Parts: sequence; structure tokens; C-alpha cells
Amino acid sequence: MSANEGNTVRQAYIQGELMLEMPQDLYIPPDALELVLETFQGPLDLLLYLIRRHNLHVLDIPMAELTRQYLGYIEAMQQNRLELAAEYLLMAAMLIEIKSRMLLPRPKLVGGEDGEDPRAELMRRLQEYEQIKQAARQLDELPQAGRDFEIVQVLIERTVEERLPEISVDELKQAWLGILTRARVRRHHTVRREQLSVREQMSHILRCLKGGEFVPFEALFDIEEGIPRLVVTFIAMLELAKEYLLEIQQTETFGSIYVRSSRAVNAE
Amino acid sequence: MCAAAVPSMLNENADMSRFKRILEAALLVSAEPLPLAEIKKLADAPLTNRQIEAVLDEIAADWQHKAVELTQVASGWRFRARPEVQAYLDRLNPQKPPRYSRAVLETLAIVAYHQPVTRGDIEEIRGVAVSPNILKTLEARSWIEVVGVRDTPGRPELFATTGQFLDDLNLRGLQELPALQEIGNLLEQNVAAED
Amino acid sequence: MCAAAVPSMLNENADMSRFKRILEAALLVSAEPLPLAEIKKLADAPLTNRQIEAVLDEIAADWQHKAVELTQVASGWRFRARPEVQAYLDRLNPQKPPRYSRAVLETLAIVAYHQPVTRGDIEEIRGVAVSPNILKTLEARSWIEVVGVRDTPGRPELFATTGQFLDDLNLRGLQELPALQEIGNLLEQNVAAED
Repeated sequence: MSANEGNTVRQAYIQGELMLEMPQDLYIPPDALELVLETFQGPLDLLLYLIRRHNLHVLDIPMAELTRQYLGYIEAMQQNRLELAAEYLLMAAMLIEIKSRMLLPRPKLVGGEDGEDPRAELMRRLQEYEQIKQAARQLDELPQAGRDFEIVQVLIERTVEERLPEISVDELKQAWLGILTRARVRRHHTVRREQLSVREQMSHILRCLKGGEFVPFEALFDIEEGIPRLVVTFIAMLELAKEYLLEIQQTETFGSIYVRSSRAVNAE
Repeated sequence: MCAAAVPSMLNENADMSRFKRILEAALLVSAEPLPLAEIKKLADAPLTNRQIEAVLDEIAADWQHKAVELTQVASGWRFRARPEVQAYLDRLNPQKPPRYSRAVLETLAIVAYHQPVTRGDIEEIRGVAVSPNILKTLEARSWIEVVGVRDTPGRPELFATTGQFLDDLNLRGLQELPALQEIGNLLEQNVAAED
Repeated sequence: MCAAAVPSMLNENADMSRFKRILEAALLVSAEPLPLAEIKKLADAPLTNRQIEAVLDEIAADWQHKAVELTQVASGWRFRARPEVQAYLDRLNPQKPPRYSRAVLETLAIVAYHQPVTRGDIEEIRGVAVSPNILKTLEARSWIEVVGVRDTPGRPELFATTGQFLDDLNLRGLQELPALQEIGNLLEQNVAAED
């Protein structure tokens, strides 16, 4: 539908034959229902059209006839889009009410002024609706991103880098403390700094033996590292043996000692 | 700025031209308009809003003879192609977003000009029921959103327009919407026309 | 160049500069690289590939001091930000760094302080089952690895921390981890306080 003029008079053709023109009053011939629903946004819209196009005085519509027509119409449309007919019927009812009130003398208000014109509320609504109709058209005329102009977006080749959580030593300490608090003296912790080195060396030795081959005992020691380190390595090896993590072999007295990880033993 | 800072003035100029270069790239690359608060993060030394705006003005001036321009919208600054070249750009991408129906546009207008409004308010003004699809269409476009509920029976949701709506229409704020027009008295106008 | 051609030359130059302006805008708004065939659609009069390439070269030259550059890729031409500005652009909308769950942290702490340990050891110390995902997370990070198996029924794998773990935590060795002694004291104080 064209957005610049909603109420262009449209004509309905059925099988090439002109069926009808747009309504001349608030009555919608059942044949024209589809067309009217498509063309008008509702009874206010139709009313505005009638006022603007046909110079129709809304109160000049023959109300009795209109009512009769609507009731028949509603009967016919019982199963079909009744809710839409209801909106038009409501409008007709409102017009009838206004007309009947216009026929009655208006009570004078205190101060001698006339009471409110019964048409005022309808007029206010029609004006408000017409204002919005115009605003909608103006909004549609504003340049819209993607429709009337394009937004610039230049590529940036971000090296896709998955953000990994960072942790600090302190967090690790807190985590450990948390475990200990929960374990609560399940056993007495007399772990010392030195033992940590032993544990580290245990891991180191296992890593060296990962190949599964026998490794000469001496190869696991690095003289350069100094005596404390050598001792730690030796203790680590004993600890590993105690935990059945490695196998130590010496085929003859004073012969070479070989070490391999016990995983290799069982893999055989 | 003060006398003591003079020796570093040269550096400052170099820094500013470097900042301008980076800001321009950021504006070209960014999918969303950049607000001043974001732009500040691009500077290695703290900058005032006025300093940043001066650089933005410089960039805008650099681009004034191009078919792309720097514009300020509700949520910040961004580059856009000038609407007058759209016909050419459409040759490359003939698929255009569809125009909205009158029902959608009128609903949008009511939300834009009368916000915050409930669905009932919209129905009252349009004189017809508002299909949920209409509101969904506008919500899916991120042009309207629920901003609360009215404290009346049923606690109906209140709709308002979004920053995205303003950005998409290249507006800095609701005050830049076309003004609502005064509608004359329909009855009198009508009577006058009849004469 | 020759006198006779001047009147149309002017037009031609104007046309080419207009084409260049539009092409630049098209390249800036296009989500995909523009191949020559597409670029041709932007011209009002037919252009040869050589003419278009000359204009593309001109545009590339115009941009050579900017932080965004025109590049040719397999499927056509496109603008892209120079890699050097990525660090700046990363300052915008920075993502919050994710955090490891307590289960992951505790598992890591146990491996670090008690290595080498089996999954059973970890479960015994933590008092709850250890999901395989936790160990996988830490292995994927290269912070722990299997260094062997314990020679007990089921031959469970033994986990230890890696050099990567020490590097990432900026430690020279495990002995630089907070001493357990200290923690033990702290714990005893806590326990004493609770009694």
C-alpha cells in the first residue's frame, strides 16, 4: 500500500467488472468488506475519509437506515470477522447517540454557558487520529537505515582469541584454604615447603619416564643442580617407588640401576 | 595547556593526530554508533569531551566532500553513506527492507509521539484493535520496547521507542522527530467547505 | 590533453570523480568484498576493468596514511582496518574475563599442592565426585597433564601441573606457591577461633 496517501479512492473489480465505489456513508456493503478493511484502518479512518472526500457531515448520515443496514450486515457476517464489524457498529452507535443528544435542548451550566457540545469528544478523537496519520506518513518519509541510507561498517580481522579465565596464585591459595576448611583436620597437615619440591620432582621424574623405557638411574640426577636438589630427587624417587609409581631394577650387585615408570611395566 | 606543558606540545600534536587516525578507524569499523564514553577509551591520555568533539568535527570536515559522512545520532557518532548515493548502492543489493503497513506506521507514530503508551491507548487513538503482530514487528526491529507497566487493573505494559529507533532514523533525540501538525476543527472546516 | 577534447574531457573527469566517490562509499558499506563485475554496476557508462582498477588504485593511495586500508582479496576489493589498530578497538566493549568455578580452582589447587594425584585422590580430598569436564578444562588449558599411572587396581592416571601453569601464574617453580605451612597455621587459627 502506498504510504503517502492512505485514503486514495480504490475500486474493487471482480472478474474484470467494477463492483462498487468506495462507501458514501458509514455503511459498508458486505461485498466491499475486504476492500474497506484493506483501505481503511477502522471506523475513524473511514469517517475521516467521508468528511474529507465527500464533505459528508457526519451527523447527516441517515442513522435509522445505517442501523438497519448494520444489523443485517452483522447477521450476515456472524461467522466472519465479526470483531471488525463491531468496531464499525460501535462508531455508528456513537453517532446515533451524538445525534440524539443534539436534538435535545442542552442544559445550561452554572454561569450561563452552554454545556459541552456532544460532538466535541468525537471531533477530538478524529483530530487526534488524523494527527497520528500524518505523523505516520512523515515518519515513513524520514530516511531509514538500510532502506534509504547504508551504515558504514569496515571489516576488522580480529584474531579470534578465546578469552580464557585468569587466575592468581592468591585465588589458588584461597581454593586450597577452602578445601582444608571443609576437610577440617581430617588429618593433620604437616606438609612443609620442602615436600612441595619433592612432589614437584615426583612429577618431573614421571615425565622423564613417560617414554616407558628403562632409564639409567644416574640420568635422573643433574649434578649441576646442587646437593639439595639431588637429595630431593632421590627422596622423590623413593616416594614414587613407595607409591608403586615406578619400578627400580638392578640386575647384578653393584651393577647399573635402571628405572622405569610402572605404567610401562603393566603395558607390556 | 599551562606553560609547563609547552615542551610536550609537539608530542601532544602527534598524539592527537594519532588519536584522530584511530578514532576514524574505530568509527569506520564499529557496528554501533560510538558514544563519547567509548571514544575516550581509544585515547592513551585522558581527553575532555570538548577535545574529542573537536577531533570529531575535524573528521567530519575531512569527509564533507565524500559520499560517506560522519553523523551524530542518539547513541553516538557513526559514518553513513549519504542518502543521495543510495540509488547506486541499491544496484549492488537490490533487496530492500519492506515498507511497513499503515497499521504498523500508525502504531509506531503513536508510541513515538505519545510514549509511554499501553496497547489500550493505541487502540483508543486508532479506533481499532491492535493485532499483537504489529507490536511484535516493531519489537523485533528493536524500535519499541516495554519500559514498565501502568498501575491500573490488568497492569498493562507501557511501550516506548528505543535508541535503535532514533539511530535508524539518524536522529539525535525525539525532539528531532517531525512536529505534530495542528488539525483544524473538522466540523467547522466541513461546514465552511459546504458553503 | 588536446584542445578539441577539452569539453568532453571535463565531463569525463567529473564522471570519473563521481564514480570514484560512489565506489568508495560502496566499498565502505559493503559487507562482502566487491568483485569487478559488481563494481561495474555502479558506473553510469560502461567502464573497462583497467579503468576501474585505476580508480581502485587511486582510492588505495588516498587511504594509505589512514588506519583503514583498501585490500584486494580473492573475491574482490574491500576496506579493512589495519591490524595495528586492533589493540585500540579491543578497548571498546571489552568482554569481562570469564572465571573458573570453585570446583575447577579447588581441583587445580589439589593437583598443584599434592601432585602427582589421581582423580580418586582429588575426590577424596574434596569430598565430592570430580566431573571429567573439570579435568578436561584444566588439561585443555595445558595447566595439568597426565604424567603416569598409579599401579593400583584400575591403574588410575596421575595428574601433575605443567610448566605452562607455572608460566601463566608467573612462578619460577612450585616452591613459589604460597606455603602450605602458612595455610596450615591460618587454618589452625580458624579452627581454634571456632572452638
